[in-house]
Amino acid sequence: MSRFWPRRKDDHMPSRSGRWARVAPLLALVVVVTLLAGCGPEVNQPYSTISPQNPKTDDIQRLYQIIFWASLVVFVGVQLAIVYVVLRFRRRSDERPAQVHGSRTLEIAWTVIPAVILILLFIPTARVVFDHAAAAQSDEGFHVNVIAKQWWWEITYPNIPASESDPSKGPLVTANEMLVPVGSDVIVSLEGNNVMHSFWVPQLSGKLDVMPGHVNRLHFEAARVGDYFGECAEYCGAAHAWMRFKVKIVPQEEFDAWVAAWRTPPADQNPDTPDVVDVPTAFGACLACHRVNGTTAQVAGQGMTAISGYRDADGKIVPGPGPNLTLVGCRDTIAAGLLKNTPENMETWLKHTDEVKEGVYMPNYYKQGLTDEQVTEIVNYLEGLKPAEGCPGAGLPVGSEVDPASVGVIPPGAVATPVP
Amino acid sequence: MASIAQPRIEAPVITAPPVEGTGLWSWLTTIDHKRIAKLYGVTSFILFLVGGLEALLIRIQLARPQNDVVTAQRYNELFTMHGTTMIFLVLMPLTVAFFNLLVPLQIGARDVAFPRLNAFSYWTFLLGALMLNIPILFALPSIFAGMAETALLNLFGSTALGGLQATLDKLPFANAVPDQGWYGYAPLTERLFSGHQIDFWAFGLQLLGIASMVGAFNFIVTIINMRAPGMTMMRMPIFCWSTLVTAVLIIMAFPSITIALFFLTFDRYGGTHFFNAFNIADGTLVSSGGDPMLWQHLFWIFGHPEVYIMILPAFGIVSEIIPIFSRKPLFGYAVMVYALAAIAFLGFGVWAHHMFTTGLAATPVAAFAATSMLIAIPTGVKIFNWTGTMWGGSLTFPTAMLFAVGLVSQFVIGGLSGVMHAVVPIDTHQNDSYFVIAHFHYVLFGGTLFALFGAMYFWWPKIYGKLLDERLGKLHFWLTFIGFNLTFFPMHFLGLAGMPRRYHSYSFESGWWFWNAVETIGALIIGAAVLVFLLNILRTAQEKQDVPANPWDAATLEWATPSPPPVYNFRIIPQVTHRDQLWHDKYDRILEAQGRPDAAADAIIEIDQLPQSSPVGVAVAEEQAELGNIHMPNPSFYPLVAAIGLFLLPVGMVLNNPHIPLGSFIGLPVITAIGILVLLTGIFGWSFEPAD
Amino acid sequence: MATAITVETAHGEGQGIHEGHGHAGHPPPSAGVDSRKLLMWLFLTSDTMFFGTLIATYMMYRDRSIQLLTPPYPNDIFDIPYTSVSAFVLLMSSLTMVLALASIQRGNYRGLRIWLAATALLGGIFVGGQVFEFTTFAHEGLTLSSNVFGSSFYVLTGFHGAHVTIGVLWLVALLVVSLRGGLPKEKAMSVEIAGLYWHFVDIVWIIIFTFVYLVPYPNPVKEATEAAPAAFLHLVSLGQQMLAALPF
Amino acid sequence: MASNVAHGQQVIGHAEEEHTTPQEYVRVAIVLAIITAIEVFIYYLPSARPLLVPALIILSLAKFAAVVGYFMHLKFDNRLFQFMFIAGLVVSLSVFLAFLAMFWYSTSYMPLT
Repeated sequence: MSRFWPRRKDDHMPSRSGRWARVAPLLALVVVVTLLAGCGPEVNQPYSTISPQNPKTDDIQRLYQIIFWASLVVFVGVQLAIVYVVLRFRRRSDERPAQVHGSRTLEIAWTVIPAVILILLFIPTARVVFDHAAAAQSDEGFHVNVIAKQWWWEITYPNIPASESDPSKGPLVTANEMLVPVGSDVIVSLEGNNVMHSFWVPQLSGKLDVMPGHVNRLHFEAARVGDYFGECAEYCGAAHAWMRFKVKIVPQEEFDAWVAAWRTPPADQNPDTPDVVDVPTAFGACLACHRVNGTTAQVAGQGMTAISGYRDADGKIVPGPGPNLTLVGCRDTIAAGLLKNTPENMETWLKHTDEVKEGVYMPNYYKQGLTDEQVTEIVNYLEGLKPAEGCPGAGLPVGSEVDPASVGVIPPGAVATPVP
Repeated sequence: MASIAQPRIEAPVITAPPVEGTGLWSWLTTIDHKRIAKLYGVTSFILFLVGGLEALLIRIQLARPQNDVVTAQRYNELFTMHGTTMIFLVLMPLTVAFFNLLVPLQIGARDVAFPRLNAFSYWTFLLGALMLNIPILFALPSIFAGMAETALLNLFGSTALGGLQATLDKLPFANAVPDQGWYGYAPLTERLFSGHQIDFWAFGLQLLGIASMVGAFNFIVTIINMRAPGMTMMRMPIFCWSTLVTAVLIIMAFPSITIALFFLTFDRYGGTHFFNAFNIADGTLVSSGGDPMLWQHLFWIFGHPEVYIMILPAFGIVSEIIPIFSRKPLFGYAVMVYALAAIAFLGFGVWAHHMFTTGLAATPVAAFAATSMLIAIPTGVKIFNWTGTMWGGSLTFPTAMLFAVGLVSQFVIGGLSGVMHAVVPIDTHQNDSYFVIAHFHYVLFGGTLFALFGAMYFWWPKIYGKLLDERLGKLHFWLTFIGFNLTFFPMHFLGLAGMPRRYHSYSFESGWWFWNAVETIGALIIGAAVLVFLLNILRTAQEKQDVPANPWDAATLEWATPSPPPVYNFRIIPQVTHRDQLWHDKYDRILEAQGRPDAAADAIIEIDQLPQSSPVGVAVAEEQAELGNIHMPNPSFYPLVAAIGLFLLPVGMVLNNPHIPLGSFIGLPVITAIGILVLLTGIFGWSFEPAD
Repeated sequence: MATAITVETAHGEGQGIHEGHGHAGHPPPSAGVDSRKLLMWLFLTSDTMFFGTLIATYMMYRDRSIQLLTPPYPNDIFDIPYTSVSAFVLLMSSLTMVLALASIQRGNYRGLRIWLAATALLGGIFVGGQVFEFTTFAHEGLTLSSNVFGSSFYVLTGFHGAHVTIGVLWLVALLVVSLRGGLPKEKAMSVEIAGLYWHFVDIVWIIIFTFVYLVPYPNPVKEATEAAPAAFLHLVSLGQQMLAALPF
Repeated sequence: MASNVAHGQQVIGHAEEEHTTPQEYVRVAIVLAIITAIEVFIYYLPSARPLLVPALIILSLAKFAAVVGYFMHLKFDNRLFQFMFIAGLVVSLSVFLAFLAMFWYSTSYMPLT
């Protein structure tokens, strides 16, 4: 050991205590950071990238472990070398040290060794890249189309029609909460018609950007039942931070129940028109942008041709269609993950829209003359948009609370089939 | 403008060496590379303080969940301006300040190849910086007023400042701060989704691009063509090599963003759709055929070399400082040069690694992963060579050396996280998360900024003829080091915990609050460190010091000149025989005199080829100086005129903005026409003005 | 704009070895080349990226308007014989330029002026032709905003036209200086540098003429889907298969 | 100057310009004109269609090389210029070929339908 420790050679060198005084701040920092890291609070991290919840994120985790330990070795090695050099070769005399100009052997060694390490790293990387890309291009699996808006997510199930009897009604559409049956291979087609966004559910998959003009496909396995938190990861304007969503992986029967509930019209608000289900009159102002399945609220645009908002030639903001509100009473959050879905929050949202979520394209009709009673009517109506027997997929465990160790490969045959 | 033309005074035979003029006019017309270096340095240091202030505001906003110190819009403006400022207005020009100061001195020249072009670079840079920063300077009062209002209300329940923020918000420009992020991804920058603030950014960057490119041309010519006799390329100080490679990167990388910004301007004003996949026609959405991917490709074809443009000069600086305080020559000089060239060349082949999550096909992704890993090799080689330089040396640790060793140690962290990003599946998690923020701050702060601080401590005598205080310097270093790690290391944890960048706020349930609070404390420590540095500058400025030519016993030619160097740098142009010339003169000659056989190769040295530092050389120099044939080029006013003309061209377009009173009234054509006129005056005056 | 500045400001600076600045303090250029000529070559090197970006963008959007079925299409717009004449004119201006240089190097000032004037004239004809071409195309419905073909075509050829225009102004300035006797044989470098710029503008047009005008476009509707280069795709998939065949 | 010799480089005056005479310039220009004519001719030749693109690429590169080599003197000029310009071309070509390959290879582009 003593060979590696600098030895006292003459009186020019600083005393040992003096040397320690110099190293002390560095050591103190190391201690502080280590302590902080060790004693950091045990918080629930629903967006954690290192608690994989399906085989795909498991792949990534394995790669991460390889490179993490490799990096740690290099990091510790280089830092120790620097500390050693700094302590060992301090100036002790005025004598000039040997004037070494270089070493061919060393140069070759520290070129070739990293190259070999990197090649070893590249091979598993490329394999995972190609595997994941191939999986996303598959036509099998459970397809979901996601259209990212400013600043919410429109979720469409292309293989699940909105109406069993009338195919012209198009696919089932919801917003900000994606339900998928457990065991399915989910293939998400990401589309956008405004600015860039990025779709990211850290526990289920890496992120993939929503690139206007392109359709990007992302694959993940719905391996375990649970609530998984997603977020927009590409800067997209004022409310970028409040563009969150959830992937709810539910048992097949709950998923079926949810689809059935979605297709069931809500209770009629107007007994005078028995053939159609009317929305309450106060909700009339909302019709331009919102749809509720099975009711007269069907005029708002949705899909790729509907843009959530933009600026016209004079720079004025033109609001556009918003989320489909069918079964909104069942959603955990409103305003794209900003507020918990409670009547009080819904009222706050309606009365203080742009203060709650800066930049939002939804107009504040309360400021433009909607009365308190009308707001209450809308709140009651929206909160009532849920099946009487309770919401399917409610009360799931939060994804990060599931034991990562128990994540396995999907058993063959467990792949869900879409509801006809 | 005709009055500008001054009659040429026939200079009489000069009998004394030229001296520098004084006064404002001499600064406006200066073409002396050392003065231009000072101008660059002071300007970018002030902008560093502005960018740092923006960073502090960002950190204060993020100190706790759902904080409302600034609004989302202001937050977006702050991070955009912080990024743009630190990259284009601090790190780049601060390195350019050192290029200007050192390159002519290190290669033994009296100035750069095109001194007036050099002045033009600076003025264009200054005006570009102005265009970028005018809006935020008008917005900062409103931000501070808002903070004061909130503080008064929360602490004392007082509304004494009521309405101040709202009033200040109405200032012209205050609502036109660029807010699209430093890489301005389309289509957010398009007219459909953003207002006029993008123009300040786009045109500001165009001006900065011109300044950088003109400067880069100048430095390449200078290094290739102005070296002192005997200074072969492989005898050149490594800092000059890093300058050369950086300049090559600049001239090859900037055209791409120049064109991209032109495309953007055409998109915003010309009705084209280069970056817009969709367009609103008669109220409906239609495909326009454009592609937002194009912006990303063009931006990163520039943007990745830009990263090396910022870090390679830092490598050069560290490669100069470490040998001096190890009293050993740089380990593996030739390999270090090749590594620089390799990094530069590979730097053009890795741009798509910024786009791994954009939906590129698997094959290009794998290819770019490979090149991105490859580039780690020459970078690693440099780290090892620095360690090799220190190994077996006789190390001392003044502040400059502390910062240099700090770079070697901190850059490793940034380098390793960089390799992690090359592993694509991991990058799909880390891209656009705080992990990336941690990565590039370790590279640009722990790398470039550490090197620049080290360079300031090291070369301060060559700038101001004084040495910065070492006690305060060490305090500065340790505060910076601790604050830096406390701020940026936890960002790795936040990235792993899934916190995306550019979130103006976050909820408690996300679990991110703890490390964010720690980071804010770290940022405040960095702020304190900067204050210590300012104090150091002020104290040093008041002191009277007599610094010798070579206080550090350094080896390169700039230390053969007095501190600070005279306007003509060298009385006679030195004759170079060795890489570490001054060490050779000081130490090896003694050995030669003792009859060492290995000295035979350069034993025959003509007296007039001696470097100025050697005793004989000085005598010869004084003799020659008496002959009075040092001739320096005249100061010129035209670079400034030309730069102002260039600046005026886009001003009309930028001012044509509903947020700016009178803006649309003055209108575009008038100012642009004035700009063209001024520009032509500058160019013609310049062309027909005698060079010296 | 960067172009204009760099080129013009390079004028009259540096330690031109022909200009007789034989100050004892100035060592000879260490690379043995004229600084201003070096500057021009560097500028041209950088300009390869400038035009590289423009041409690559055009190539990328080349067939997209046809795929999207948004007319006007290049096939309907381009007038190949007309543009061929333009291209020929610019090509010949390179000859006159090099003859102007040869003249000044031999001290033939009359020749210099004639050839400079001829070059500027040919350049002027080219720019005029381009203006006429643009107006014709605009008449046929192709504008900056009509489709991405229009956008990328006009911006690419427009930037080239701006380069030519600057070149013409530069040549005219040289001609004026020469007529006033300010361009002796020792200043041949000024002409040589202008020539380098001029020839570069010419070679850019050689590329544009081939890849923008001559390389054929797919037919709307019929060939629209066959635009991707199949051989390249094949090559890429080959690499993919090789990687997949690795034993580990 | 002794220093020049030490440099191993000589300051070159006008010596290199003598490599090419005006007659040769005219000859090069005639070749260029002929190549242009061939380009336009094969453009109109239906039977040349399959080989048109490679032929055009080769012909335009020949023109490019002729102008750079003879009119711009690169063939005879300082090796520094040759190195610089060719290196620049190589970087620029490789960057933009890779760039174009990524677009041509991209399958995800999808216009609004």
